[in-house]
Amino acid sequence: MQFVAPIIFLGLLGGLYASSYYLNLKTPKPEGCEDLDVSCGSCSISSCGLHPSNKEIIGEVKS
Amino acid sequence: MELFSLFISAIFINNIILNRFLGMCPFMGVSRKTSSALGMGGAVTFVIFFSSIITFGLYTYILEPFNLQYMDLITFILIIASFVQLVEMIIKKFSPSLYKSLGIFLPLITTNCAVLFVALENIKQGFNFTETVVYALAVPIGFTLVLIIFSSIRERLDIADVPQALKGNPVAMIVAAIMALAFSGLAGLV
Amino acid sequence: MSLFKNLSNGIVKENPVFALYLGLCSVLAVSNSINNALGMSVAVIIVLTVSNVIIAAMRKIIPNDIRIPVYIVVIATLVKIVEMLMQAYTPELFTALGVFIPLIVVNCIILGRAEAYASKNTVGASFIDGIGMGLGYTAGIFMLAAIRQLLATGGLNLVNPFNQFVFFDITLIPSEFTIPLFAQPAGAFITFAVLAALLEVYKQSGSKPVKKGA
Amino acid sequence: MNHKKIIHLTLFLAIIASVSGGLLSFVNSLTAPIINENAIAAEKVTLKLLFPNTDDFAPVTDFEDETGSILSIFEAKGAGLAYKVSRMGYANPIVMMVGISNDGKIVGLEVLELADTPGYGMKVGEAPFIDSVVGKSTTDGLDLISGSTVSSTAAITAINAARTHFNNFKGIDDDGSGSVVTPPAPELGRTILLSSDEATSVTTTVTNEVVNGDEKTFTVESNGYSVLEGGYADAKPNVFSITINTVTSVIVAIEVVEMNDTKGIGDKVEHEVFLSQFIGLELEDENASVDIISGVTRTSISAIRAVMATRGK
Repeated sequence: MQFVAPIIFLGLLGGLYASSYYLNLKTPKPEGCEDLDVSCGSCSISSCGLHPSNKEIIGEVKS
Repeated sequence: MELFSLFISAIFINNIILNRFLGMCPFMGVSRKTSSALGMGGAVTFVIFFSSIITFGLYTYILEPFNLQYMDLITFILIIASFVQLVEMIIKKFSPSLYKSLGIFLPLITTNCAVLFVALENIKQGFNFTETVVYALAVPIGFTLVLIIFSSIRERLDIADVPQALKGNPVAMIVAAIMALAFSGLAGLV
Repeated sequence: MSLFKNLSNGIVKENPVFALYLGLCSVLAVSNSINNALGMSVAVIIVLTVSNVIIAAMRKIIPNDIRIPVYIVVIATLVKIVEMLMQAYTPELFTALGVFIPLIVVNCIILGRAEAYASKNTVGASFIDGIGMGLGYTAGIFMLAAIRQLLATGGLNLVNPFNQFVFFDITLIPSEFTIPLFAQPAGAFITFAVLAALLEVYKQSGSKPVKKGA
Repeated sequence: MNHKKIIHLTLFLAIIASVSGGLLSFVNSLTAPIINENAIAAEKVTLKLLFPNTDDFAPVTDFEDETGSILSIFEAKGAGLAYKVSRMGYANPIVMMVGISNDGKIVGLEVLELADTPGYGMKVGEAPFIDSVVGKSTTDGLDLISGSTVSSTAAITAINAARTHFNNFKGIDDDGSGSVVTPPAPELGRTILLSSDEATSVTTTVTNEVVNGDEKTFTVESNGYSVLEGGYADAKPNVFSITINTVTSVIVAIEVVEMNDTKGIGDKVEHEVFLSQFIGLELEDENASVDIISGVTRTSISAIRAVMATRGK
């Protein structure tokens, strides 16, 4: 039925994105690069990984 | 001949930043130093190039035959985002030096308008594979070119005495306006 | 904070367009005519409010580690639905806005608000915030579009996208005094810079935040 | 990194995504028909121009077209097919709608988008070109417009793409003559007297003479553009074969044996519109004259010189 194909297809893609996102989150940064400052100014795109508000999740990685 | 004119027009004439206003978010944010601009340009080129090929293949071999064209947006977004995450993970794991120069920009690119635009434009223009590859190479080159020029100007702006109200981003906008004027002069190139 | 304060805050002090420089991609590109600007604003408001509500409703069950992917999926679905509806019911507006409707997905405002506000507040507050931010976006893009269209074509017109009924079509500047530059990209940058600077001056002057846009 | 967490996260987003997939396909099933109608309604205005007495049009969705010029096809029930075609013109894409009736005739050509160089490219949108196309069958040749070759080639390639599809669709075998694009008749410009010194000043050598009855056929080498102007090392003269009636010294026939001037320009001299002017001219007649092809002066004069070289032989 025409509804089944998109459901399965997007389910797979969603799962792929979640797992890759999580795996990437958990891989520690190479040493010596922890405090790399990208010198991107105080832009307010809070969804960008480098935004101060997201700093604390990446911080967890050190555990 | 058409490929060459497509290449030149994507870089100079309808440049993605100055003519289509895409990629403005990183454009305003990252371009403080030329080195970071170069890094950003490299990362964007890498991502746009490969994600365009992946999304083109996906669209022609999966979405079109199964008549799922309406799913283009969400599929492209998920594919681009997953691709960026995987690339960042690989760079983190295997090459710290590459991470230093390119990897740190990757989180910024996932939600970048330019990447999604190129993926959608390849389908909208009905490009075949070679045209997609050429377009996916030309657009980021245009992006990087403008970013580098802009960052070198901006380094000098910080030391110039700009009126208080215009400090920071407004004056950057005015510089972008002048650059847009200059680039529109190239219109008759092709 | 009183709802009104929150609303006016979204439009003036923290105007997403001119203060936070969010959503620049669509604002500059679509602000060539007030029809396009308003059409885009309505689409952004719908997506913004509905996504804020959904994310606020689900904020408890969304695992913290994959916050952003969930927001992206929710917003992408909403944008595609709005796009399909626009393609069906307002075809002219749909062709005019072109690629910028799908690009709402990566519009920094929506993802930003979802992340910064909706994920931490109740559904009601998120809804109001969505409206506030949406109106801030509308005020920003409308002003930009009005100035650009007025200077470039010398007139303003408003057309109902559903049945092409023309609300008004006025020409204020005779055509030989119009500056076509403002229809082109360079004009968009200049107008934006001037308006951003004005907002800066207004904020620094420290006067009471009277609602400017209304 | 515990695996339970990854599975939980992956499942969570997979569920969200599949719910959104279902939602999208549901909304799509509602809006798709309306979008389809919009598409036809937008085209209907043009379709009505092509097929005035039909109002039942249906889009043909799956079609093969490797040239990539066919954007969409609509079937006018009981009347024929309409092709929306587009090719890159000189500066911008040209979009047209070609109407072909069921009996293989082009019934109409509507130019939808055309923004090429004014004066040249725009000729594709003007009546002479459109009239030259309308009425032709799906296998006839189409004439380029001299002066706007790029835009008219683009237009003709687009129309041919529509015709090739139509032929396969209807099973008409196209013997290929149709897709041959006949070169346009060159425009004639200045008139030059055969006896003018301009025509006789440069050395021209007669390399061969054949006599049959009271006619003589000369093979003449006459320096053209590439020798006189181009100056390339290996530039060779053009070779003409001219038949003269020795009694009346009237030119009976003229033909280009070897054209060595620039391709695309020099070879316009081979067009019978230019050569036919020589037939019947009397060599000795002082005011016999011929119109040279505008923009192709050197090569045209090389032809006149070849003719004059046969005088008195």
